[in-house]
Amino acid sequence: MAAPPTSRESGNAFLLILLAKRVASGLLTLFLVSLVVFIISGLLPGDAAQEMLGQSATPEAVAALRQQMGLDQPAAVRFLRWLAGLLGGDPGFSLVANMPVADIIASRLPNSLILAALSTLVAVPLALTIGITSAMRQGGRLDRALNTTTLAMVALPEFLIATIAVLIFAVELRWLPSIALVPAQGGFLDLLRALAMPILSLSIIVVAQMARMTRAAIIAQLGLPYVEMARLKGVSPARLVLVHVLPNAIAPIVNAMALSLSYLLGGAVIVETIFNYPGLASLMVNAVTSRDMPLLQACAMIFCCAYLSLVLIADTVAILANPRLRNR
Amino acid sequence: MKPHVEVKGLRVTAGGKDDSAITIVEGVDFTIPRGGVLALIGESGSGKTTIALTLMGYARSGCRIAGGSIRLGDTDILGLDEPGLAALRGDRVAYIAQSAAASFNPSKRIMDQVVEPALIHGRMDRKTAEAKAVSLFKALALPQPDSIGNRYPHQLSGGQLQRLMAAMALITGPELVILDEPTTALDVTTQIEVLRAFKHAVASQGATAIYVSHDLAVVAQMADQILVLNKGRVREAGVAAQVLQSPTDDYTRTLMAAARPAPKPAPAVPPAQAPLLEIKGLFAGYGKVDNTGRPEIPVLRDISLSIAKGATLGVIGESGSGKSTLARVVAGLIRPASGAVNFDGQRLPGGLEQRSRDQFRRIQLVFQNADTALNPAHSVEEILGRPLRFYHGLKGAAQRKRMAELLDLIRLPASLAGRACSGLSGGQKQRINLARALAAKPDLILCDEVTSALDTVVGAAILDLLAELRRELGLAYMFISHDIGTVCAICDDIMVLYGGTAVEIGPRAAYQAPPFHPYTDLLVGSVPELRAGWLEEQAARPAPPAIGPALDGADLCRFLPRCTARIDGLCNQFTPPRHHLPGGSDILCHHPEAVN
Amino acid sequence: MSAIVEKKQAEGLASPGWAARLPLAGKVGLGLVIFWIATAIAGPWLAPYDPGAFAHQDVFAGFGAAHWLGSDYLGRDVLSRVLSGARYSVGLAAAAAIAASCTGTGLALIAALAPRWLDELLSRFIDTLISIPSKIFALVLVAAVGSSLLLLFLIAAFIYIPGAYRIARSQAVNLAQMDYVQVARTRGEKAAYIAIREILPNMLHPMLADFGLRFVFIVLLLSGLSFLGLGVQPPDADLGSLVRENISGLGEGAPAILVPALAIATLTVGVNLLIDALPRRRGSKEG
Amino acid sequence: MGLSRRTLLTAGMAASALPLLPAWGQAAPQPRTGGRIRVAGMSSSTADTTDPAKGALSTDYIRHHMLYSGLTEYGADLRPRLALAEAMESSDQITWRVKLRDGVRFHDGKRLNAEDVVFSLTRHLDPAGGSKVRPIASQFAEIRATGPLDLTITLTGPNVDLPAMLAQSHFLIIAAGAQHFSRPNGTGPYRIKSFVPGVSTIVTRNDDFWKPGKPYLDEIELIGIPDEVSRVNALLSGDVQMVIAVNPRSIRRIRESGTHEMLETPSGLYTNLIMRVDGGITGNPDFMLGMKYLFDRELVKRALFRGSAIIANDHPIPPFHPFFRADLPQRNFDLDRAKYHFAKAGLGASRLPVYTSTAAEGSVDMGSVLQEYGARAGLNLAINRMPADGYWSTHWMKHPLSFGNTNPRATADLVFSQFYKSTAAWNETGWKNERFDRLLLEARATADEPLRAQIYGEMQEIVSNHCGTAIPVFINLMDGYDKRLKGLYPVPVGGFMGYAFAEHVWWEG
Repeated sequence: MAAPPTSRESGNAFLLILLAKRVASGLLTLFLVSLVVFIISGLLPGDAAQEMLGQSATPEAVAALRQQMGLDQPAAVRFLRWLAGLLGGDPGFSLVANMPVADIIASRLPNSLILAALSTLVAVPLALTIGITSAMRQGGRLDRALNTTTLAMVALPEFLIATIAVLIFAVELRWLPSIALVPAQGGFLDLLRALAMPILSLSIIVVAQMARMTRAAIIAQLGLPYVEMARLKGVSPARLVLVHVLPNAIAPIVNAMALSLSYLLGGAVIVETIFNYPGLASLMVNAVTSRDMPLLQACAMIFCCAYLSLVLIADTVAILANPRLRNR
Repeated sequence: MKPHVEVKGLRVTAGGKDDSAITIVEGVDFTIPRGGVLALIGESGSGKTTIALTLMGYARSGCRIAGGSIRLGDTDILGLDEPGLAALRGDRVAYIAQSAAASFNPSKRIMDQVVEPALIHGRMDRKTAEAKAVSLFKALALPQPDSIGNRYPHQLSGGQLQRLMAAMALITGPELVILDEPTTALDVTTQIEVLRAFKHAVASQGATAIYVSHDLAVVAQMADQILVLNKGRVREAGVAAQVLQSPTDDYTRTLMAAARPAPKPAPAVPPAQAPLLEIKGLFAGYGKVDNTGRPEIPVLRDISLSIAKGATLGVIGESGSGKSTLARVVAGLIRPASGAVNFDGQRLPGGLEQRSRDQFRRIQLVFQNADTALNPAHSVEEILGRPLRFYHGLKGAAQRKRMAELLDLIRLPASLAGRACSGLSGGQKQRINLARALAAKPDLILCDEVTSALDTVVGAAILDLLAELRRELGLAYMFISHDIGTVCAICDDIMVLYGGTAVEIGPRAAYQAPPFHPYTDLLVGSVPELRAGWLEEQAARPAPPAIGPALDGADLCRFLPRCTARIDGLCNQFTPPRHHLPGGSDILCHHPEAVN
Repeated sequence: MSAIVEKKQAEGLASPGWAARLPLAGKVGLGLVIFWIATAIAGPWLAPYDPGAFAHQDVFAGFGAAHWLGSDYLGRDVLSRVLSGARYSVGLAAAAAIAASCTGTGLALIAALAPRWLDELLSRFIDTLISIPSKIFALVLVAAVGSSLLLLFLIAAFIYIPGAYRIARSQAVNLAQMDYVQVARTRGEKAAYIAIREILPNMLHPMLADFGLRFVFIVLLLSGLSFLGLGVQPPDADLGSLVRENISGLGEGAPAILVPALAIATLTVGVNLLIDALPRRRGSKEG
Repeated sequence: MGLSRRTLLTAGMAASALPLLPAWGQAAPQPRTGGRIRVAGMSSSTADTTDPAKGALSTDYIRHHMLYSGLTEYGADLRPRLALAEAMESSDQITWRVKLRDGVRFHDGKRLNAEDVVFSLTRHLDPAGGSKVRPIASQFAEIRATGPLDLTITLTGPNVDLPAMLAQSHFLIIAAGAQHFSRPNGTGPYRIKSFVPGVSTIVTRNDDFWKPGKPYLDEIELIGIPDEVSRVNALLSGDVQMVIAVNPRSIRRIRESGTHEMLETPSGLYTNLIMRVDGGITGNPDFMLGMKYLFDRELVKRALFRGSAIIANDHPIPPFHPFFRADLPQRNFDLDRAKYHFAKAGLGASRLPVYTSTAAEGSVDMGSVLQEYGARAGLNLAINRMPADGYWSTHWMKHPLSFGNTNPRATADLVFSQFYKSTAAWNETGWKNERFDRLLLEARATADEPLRAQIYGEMQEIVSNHCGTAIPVFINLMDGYDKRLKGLYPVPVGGFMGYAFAEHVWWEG
């Protein structure tokens, strides 16, 4: 069915409607997440009070602390209270650190974002290059080599990769710090140096999948008539892929990237632990072990938002890249 | 003087370098004088496209040019290396692909794509290139030549894209142009325009051309030499007129025969039969339905028809006329917005859910493209077995027996049953597709363009088959097609759809001679005849007379914008009435005595 | 030309000796997979020592005659531990991956054929699961309900259902538009038949390819869990846990860590090489 | 000056039982001032605190000892020394008179007085205060200021070990009325510079620290690196100068580096198998003995701890402890006796689950060892490794067979009364031994060293033979440090010199 050609405005309108829809369903998802988190965290043994007192928890001490923390109220009440607070823009108060959750998050979120952003800057171009190259050499030696390497990379446990990196670059060569000590002040370069290895490890982890997706998406296009047409126009291979194919293959690629990149925030637990990087993921693990529900919830919310917005960005890019949708 | 293009002993193989490779083109020689037009004729698999592409030193993946020589001017094309070929392609030799819709990059503006050859071959700078493009657009009679370049492919019609592709091919002023079935995907009414544009443009450039087609009538208009191909070998070669008038090769003769299917004798339908299928005031489309029963985006408007038991109704119209939608409504895939669909006296539920298994059984839908209509994961056995079990509870031996009968019915060997259908040829698939419908023992088969995707010869065979089945089983058909020739060949009654309205409906005979509805007239007049010079004879149609603004809101004639017989103050003001023509058909038009 | 190609495809997996026609990479993959399956099954019997036995005086011993692959951080026999650990990485991971792929595909089919609202609801729920970081999710679940083998399996499967679902759904939604599905509908077929007989067979290959990656991820998740102190119960350990528990031997390049790492790599790469090389089955194209 | 005559006297005895270690002050060459170091603790989380009472983890103790001082402090010999207290004496071990050092200032310049001490000690009694030592503090009957620098502490019962007890980090002295600890205000060697829970603590030298000449370093950054491998790598790559809790398996690498050394501290830290009396067969005395004989202590020492441990004898008093009973026969791995006892206990083939966790150091591997040898003695053990998360609240002491882990306690009394007294909150095995309980109180009441040694000796025997706790080894505390870091010596109550290294060490680089 041929879409009737119409003006650009309606295209933007279409985008806006999509955005609106997404935000709406996003809110629903967020609520579900908070509910799920709350329910499963309800299954966890012990609570904040018990964890705080740890080994030294005697019943009456725990009871007293519970009471003081307001943990003695029924779960539903606590959840609703928290939800109300959140709607009022207040993510709550961390019982364990006894400071506002917002403050804790504020101290960690930037770190995570920086790490994720830098890793993205490394991983995405790398993935594209690998994917495109092997797509152009489809079935060739180089293609197979890249394929296997990326697979092996994704197959090795990340803590192994990270530790090897540390042994080589930090312990042996002493080029880079073994733990990511974010310099309080100091320029971008110091930051890069401090984060070099976390970035390296994270990139290695996410690159493989993105590269494979890119390859697949491009190969899918290479079979289409317009590609043959371009060849018959005398277009060079490089131009063919970059100018003709890529814009059409971008949708699935960005979609895969959205998924992989959302891993950079929440999936970084191990990397954060190994490089002792104060990021959100380890914070969330922390919140779990210390039973700090408001904090746990806040982290979950953030990761969910990150994921949703990444997917949204992906869709938007896909739409912008496709004139059919752009001015629908 | 030596010919401009010279091909000797051309051989193309597929599947590897070793002897496992099979030959798909063998010992083809031909020459074309400068400025001449050579037509390559054959069915799919005849290797015509493969040969055409070799002139750009190009072989599709899996194939390679294994032998022979190709000379263009003073260049030995097979002697060129990749960069050499890249320099040649799109510059000295240009290609116009079969489906322009698929061959344009969907995500780039037309202009960028049209001027690309000129730019990458460094012929001219962007400015001059765009100027040249616009002039070509004009020459090719494209609407809004100055702005059309800013459009995207999906915003343009097939005919426009095909012409734009020609512009893209001609922008570098190539010495050889290859046209690969350039009008096959188009409606006849557009085809004639495009052919005219091509012929003029190519001639004015003095380029040599190779015209690849399976349609002799079209070739007759374009070529001065013809090469008839079959299974990669030359069957007959010669001057166009000679090949067309007195073909020496019998394969050529079969092609000619198939090109114009003879009318099939209709079985004597007992008169005054209660209609099998009866549609009254049908509206269908997309979006929500208003209180008057009109959908937001109407596709079918006020359709009424009836098919008697064993009768055949042909539905003809160009793409977007709603003919397929009609079939889907009857099949239950699309709910009608309003109007009644009665089957064998009783009302058919709109949706699938409410229909009884027997109703499902008695109405079968056969799709145009057997490749997508047959599940690639299933074997012939599974495909035919399912309806047998589903409708008639046939299992084991009984099922096998019936399956053999079916295969026999569609003239296929019973041994085929075990095969996966991805292994079958186009014709075989279409027969299986048909057999699946027959397996249900239906009363009515909805045939949606069942022959359009097939080669003429194969298509003709399927038509014969349909006619025979009809005689043997007393089936009724709703036969949907864009080709009036095919429809006339098999149908008792014909309905002409335009923009979702039935502009004309009447017995086959009524379509043999005017008067017609203006659109029918255009349709009939656009079918090329199998003789050279026909195209020239068809005087370019006059532009529609100027009329005042159309009264919006009113339910006007859908053909108004293209109609050359439109009457100001009438057609643009009032809903067209239904007239009965002496020929026996009813038309929807303001003209009491329609055009002739 | 496409005729031959099609013929090859048509024969596909069905005909015998397809293995012989695999490309080299595929053969290598097949070999590795067979090897590891064999190890997973026969491993415990082949193991020269009890995987829990403190068979070696020294820890992180190198390759040797008595202990071919040396000893681990407690002086246990690495070979024996790898042999018996393979069970978990192969068996558990494969089982979980299969469960995830099947469930995901099933849900996707439902979503593709079900009314809009159900599709929407499912997709929202799946989004919910995806957006919770898998390792942390696993951590919470294990902390909440302990870590038995069955549980690990369930958790791993559960965590990777969403991914499988996304892929499967996009596939199913496209296939649901195909003509042959329309034909089946006009034949009066029930949704279940359409899903299973018409759509499913045509999503098999993409889902297989996806399964390969899922498998890798689950092997990874297991080792990741062992990093967080969860996972298979001692003295047994899956390959990932073996790498983890011997990580301090990395500095001295002990086989105790190199071997399991190598094992993981070969296993996962093998699976994917094989799957990538499997003959595809598509609808034929115009010639 | 020092402790009051009587207790000073008591402190004098049995000093011979000490490992040959220098006491602070005698630390060899002349310390040099200046320099900045970064040290890595074991843990860091948002639960990190600067409130001594809430200190939960070693990293907290270290942080608190940087910022605060206590009335007393530990020496290398496990005996209390006076710190903020100038004198501390009691005749009946119930009523203690404490005189505070004069002229001590808090970081904010306020002078230390009795009120601060009263506040610091009494607040532990508030149930909602979340104090970790409330059970111990419950001995305080009354704490009263008797002058600007004088106070009396009245106990509910006699306890000669009060000075030692008060040396724990939880009892460090804070300014009266301190509520929230965002700007901690103590009398310790360092002032807070920045504190980000779960990330780092940076402290700078407190120039008017009450110990003359101390501390030496300009600045210390304390971070937590939970992952041991990362911790060691950080040390070897020079990113940190000292790390706590090094895995014995990493010692080789650290020593081989040439630039780093180990500080090995023998301690009372132990991981024990807990057999509940109320756990069915685990309550059977023969079963208990069988399990104790089943422990291949040599193997545990060699394989699990690479030799950095001391063989234990199923009671919580380490050999270097003043009251260690040397003549108690050492129990060794003896499969036959194990079998014999199991037979007597009427052990069935049923599978006994053992709950272990990384939370209790080495328990997972100890479990594996027991399972391995148990199989030979016809004992069918199933190891359940539980997540460290929630282990103490849900599994520890909650199953017939589980593992516990007890940090070094400064005095025999503390460990006995917290873990073995029948009424103790963490009476792990749930046993009840009147004689033992009576002896515990006697020991508290007597100031006479030999008598106490005798009493504690008998208690060790009772636990070793009749209590359902199997203690294979005492685990040495292993700290790794850069050789340029000087002034370190082991203090058996904990790593990093009993967590109090900050004021003693200096940097030569």
